[in-house]
Amino acid sequence: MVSIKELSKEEYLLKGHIACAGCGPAISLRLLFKALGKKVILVVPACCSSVIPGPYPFTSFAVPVQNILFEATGATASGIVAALRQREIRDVTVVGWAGDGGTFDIGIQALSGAAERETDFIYICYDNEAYGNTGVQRSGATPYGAWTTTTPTGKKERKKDMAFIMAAHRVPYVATACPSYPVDFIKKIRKAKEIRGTKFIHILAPCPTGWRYDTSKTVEMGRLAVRTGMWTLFEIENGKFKLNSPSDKLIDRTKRKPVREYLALQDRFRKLTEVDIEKIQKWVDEDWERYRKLASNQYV
Amino acid sequence: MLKEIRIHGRGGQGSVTAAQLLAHAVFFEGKWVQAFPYFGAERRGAPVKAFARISDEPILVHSQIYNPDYIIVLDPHLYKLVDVSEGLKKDGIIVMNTTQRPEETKIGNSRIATVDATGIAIKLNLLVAGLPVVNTSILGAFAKATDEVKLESVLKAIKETWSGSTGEKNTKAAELAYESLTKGWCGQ
Amino acid sequence: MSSSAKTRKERPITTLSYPTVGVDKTGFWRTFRPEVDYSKCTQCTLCWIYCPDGAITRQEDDYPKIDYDYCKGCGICANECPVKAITMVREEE
Amino acid sequence: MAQTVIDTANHIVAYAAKAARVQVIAAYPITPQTSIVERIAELVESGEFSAEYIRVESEHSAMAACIGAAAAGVRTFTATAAHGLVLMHEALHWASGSRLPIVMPVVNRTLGPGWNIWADYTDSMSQRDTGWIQFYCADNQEVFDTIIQAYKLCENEQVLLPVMVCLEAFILSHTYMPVKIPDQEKIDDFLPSYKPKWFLDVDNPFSLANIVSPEYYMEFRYMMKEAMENAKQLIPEIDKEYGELCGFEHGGLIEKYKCEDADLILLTMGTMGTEAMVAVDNLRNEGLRVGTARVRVFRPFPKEEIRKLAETTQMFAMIDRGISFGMEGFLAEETKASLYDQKNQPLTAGFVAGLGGRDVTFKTIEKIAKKSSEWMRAGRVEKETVWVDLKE
Repeated sequence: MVSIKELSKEEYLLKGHIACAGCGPAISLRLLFKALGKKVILVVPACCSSVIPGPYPFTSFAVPVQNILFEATGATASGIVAALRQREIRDVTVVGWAGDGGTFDIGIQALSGAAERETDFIYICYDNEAYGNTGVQRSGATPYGAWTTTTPTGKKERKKDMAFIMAAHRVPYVATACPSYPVDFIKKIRKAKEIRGTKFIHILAPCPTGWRYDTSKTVEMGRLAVRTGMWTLFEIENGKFKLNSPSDKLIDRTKRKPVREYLALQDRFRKLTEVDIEKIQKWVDEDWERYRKLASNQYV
Repeated sequence: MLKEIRIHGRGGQGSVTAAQLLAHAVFFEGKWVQAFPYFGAERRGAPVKAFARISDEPILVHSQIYNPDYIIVLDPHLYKLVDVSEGLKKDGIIVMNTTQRPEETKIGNSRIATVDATGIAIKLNLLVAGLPVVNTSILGAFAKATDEVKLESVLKAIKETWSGSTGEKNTKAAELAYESLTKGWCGQ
Repeated sequence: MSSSAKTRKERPITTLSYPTVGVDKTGFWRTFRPEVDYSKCTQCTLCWIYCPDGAITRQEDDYPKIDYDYCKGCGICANECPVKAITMVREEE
Repeated sequence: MAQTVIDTANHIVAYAAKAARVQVIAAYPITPQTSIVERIAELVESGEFSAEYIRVESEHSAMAACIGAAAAGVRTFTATAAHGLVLMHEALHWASGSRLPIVMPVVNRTLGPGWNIWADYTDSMSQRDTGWIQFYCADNQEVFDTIIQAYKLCENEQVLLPVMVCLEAFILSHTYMPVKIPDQEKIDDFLPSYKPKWFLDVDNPFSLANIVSPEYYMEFRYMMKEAMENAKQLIPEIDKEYGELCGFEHGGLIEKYKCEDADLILLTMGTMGTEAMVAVDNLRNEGLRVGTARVRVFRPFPKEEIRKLAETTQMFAMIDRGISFGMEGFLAEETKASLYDQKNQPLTAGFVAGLGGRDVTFKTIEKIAKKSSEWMRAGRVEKETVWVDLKE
């Protein structure tokens, strides 16, 4: 079991980093290091996390980091994994740490290739649902209806279902997580570390700058995403689907808060019409119908 | 005559917008203008700079500004982190958002005009994503402190940028700053 | 943290950066600061785990200690504290 | 024991990678490089070659994987051609800027459209500004030797820049020639195992390639410029040292043939270099004092050596298997640039020949030489650039 008080006090994302105040991805980075400690090599493409640690000659990361091209996380990780094998180093975990743009859009090819090659690494997508680093442009992970600087009247398409795309690669482990649930978050990363092959973890990392809510609400926003069913905590282990708490108690529609409660707190959804909100609620309910079936027969 | 202005602020405080607005306002008075940010990866909260040039002739230089005639400081704490007065011309003026009086400020010795732009923003409930908006009020203060631009040009620029209640609130803030500005000398 | 360039000799031949606490004095970013009322605090350490900046250290007795050199004043700790022991106060100058 | 094999340059590349004790290969197949990666796969899977071969899903990923592997401290290799090389362009800059000693044979194939799988230097020449060192080989022996020399060169702390070893599609890649493979012990003496000064290491954590402001960027680029100049000094020394140890030298930066007393020197590259030797012999029999200088290294460009040649000749004829649109042939324009402001300025004439795999025989080269010497005698070059054997 993981309890917060047992976690090490060591920090590998050092104080003084320049993430925006209230940054969800920054919390997620701290939790990543709480889970894995120092024996990690990070592969970071162009994204917020290539700016958060600050400029040369300093960095706020206290683990080795290879910053790399936007579309290459999966490929560069493969190179490092092969090199470590050649150097017979077995106790270091290679972690791809990429934003949603670098995962859903420009980097999906390298990720898919690495997964198909059963590369032994953990690929973590911290998803703040837009190209946050360059000022919040729309990505394949931006939800329907959300404002971004490139979708001023709200995105017209739905968010890509990345976890199931990766499950279709038959990778041994896929999981979703959220820093608002740190114990679940850390358990999944530690589980992934013990599994051989490509592990994909999709984190919803709320972002005050991009979602337009008050910086103090980041953790609350993640909780609300889960409580309304907009974000679901689950694992797909060797094709077997399993809901995690508290999502496992939300199959019954009445247990889920209406999506309106989540959407209303974020200015990026300010221009949603009633029709949009109903559409989003319908899609969430349809997803949950799928989760219910999967949870019962368990095979994706 | 070419005048150069450097604006210090934090990511999200609207330093670049301040430079743009200032250029817009001065343009109304028939002058040549230029406004540009310091090109860097601004992060909300991190120190940033923006620049403006105003002149009676076409402006030909595009390099950075090293010896400004005026310095605008949007954030009251920045001077502890960044040498905001670096390169200021001898008789240059600093316009700073602070609750301190000119002589209480500790930014070397130069002319300084102070105004509590944050206080004005909070009083008028002029906030964006929780951050007090200070870039419009500070331009009202700039007009009074330097006479390089008239207040009504600043108000016109604001109105053309934001319509309706946002425009109203921001023009009110600029007027309040114009009236409540205090001129004096830095306290060393 | 002065960022003076190292002398040419030591400078690496490519952008190679070493881990450093305080890349930026982010304590200056605040408009509001969290204040802890230790009489209410139940040492649950939630504020510590949720702080994006690791600016809250967990002391021996699990009481939180806020490092104001680096706290950005985001307010997450105050929002998440189950017993409302942390309140946000406007930063004076 | 040294042994001579008769094989295609592509297979020779695979044996060179094995001889260089490469540890990680990341490559994507592309005509006409394919049989390199096929042979490597056989060597790796037969256990003869104890390297990790990552079958990446694109050339962009091939170079990205090499960057990861090299940064993690192992000897790294890939190979590509034409569209594969230009797809790597972004990653080529990242590799050289990271100062990683990656060696990459490039099977020179032209760029479409239309689809054309045959030889010319359009691909590698379009990458001459990426900070990669570029060798151009004339035969399979040179291909083998240059790959070994390339690792010695790029792992030298004075250099630490990645290297392209270029060889023409089909004319070399698929042509069988005898190649002497030196003893492995000799190669190991010449090329000790790779000991990087810095690499990704959890016990000495640092970040590679994070943001660098205008305040620091330019100095890093200056160091790369210095590294290129260091390479220009080291290449001839390494070629000589390899020759003494393993028996073959290839002319250092420029391989000269009968240039000492030549009025006209044909500047050539790759297989055209040896073809030109035959033309030179024939022309010498006809009383024409002509020589050929094969530019073996294009980056760093050997301008000092070109200037030295200019001291003893009246005219250069530069033969380019490529064209920089809007200007001239690559070799032509850089040769002229090297001669500008120099005391000795021989006449120069540029010739574009053999694009897209069109055959360039010694007869063609003789025609070029005769036209050049006609202009030399007249003291005036009529056409700055001539496209050879162009259909009307």
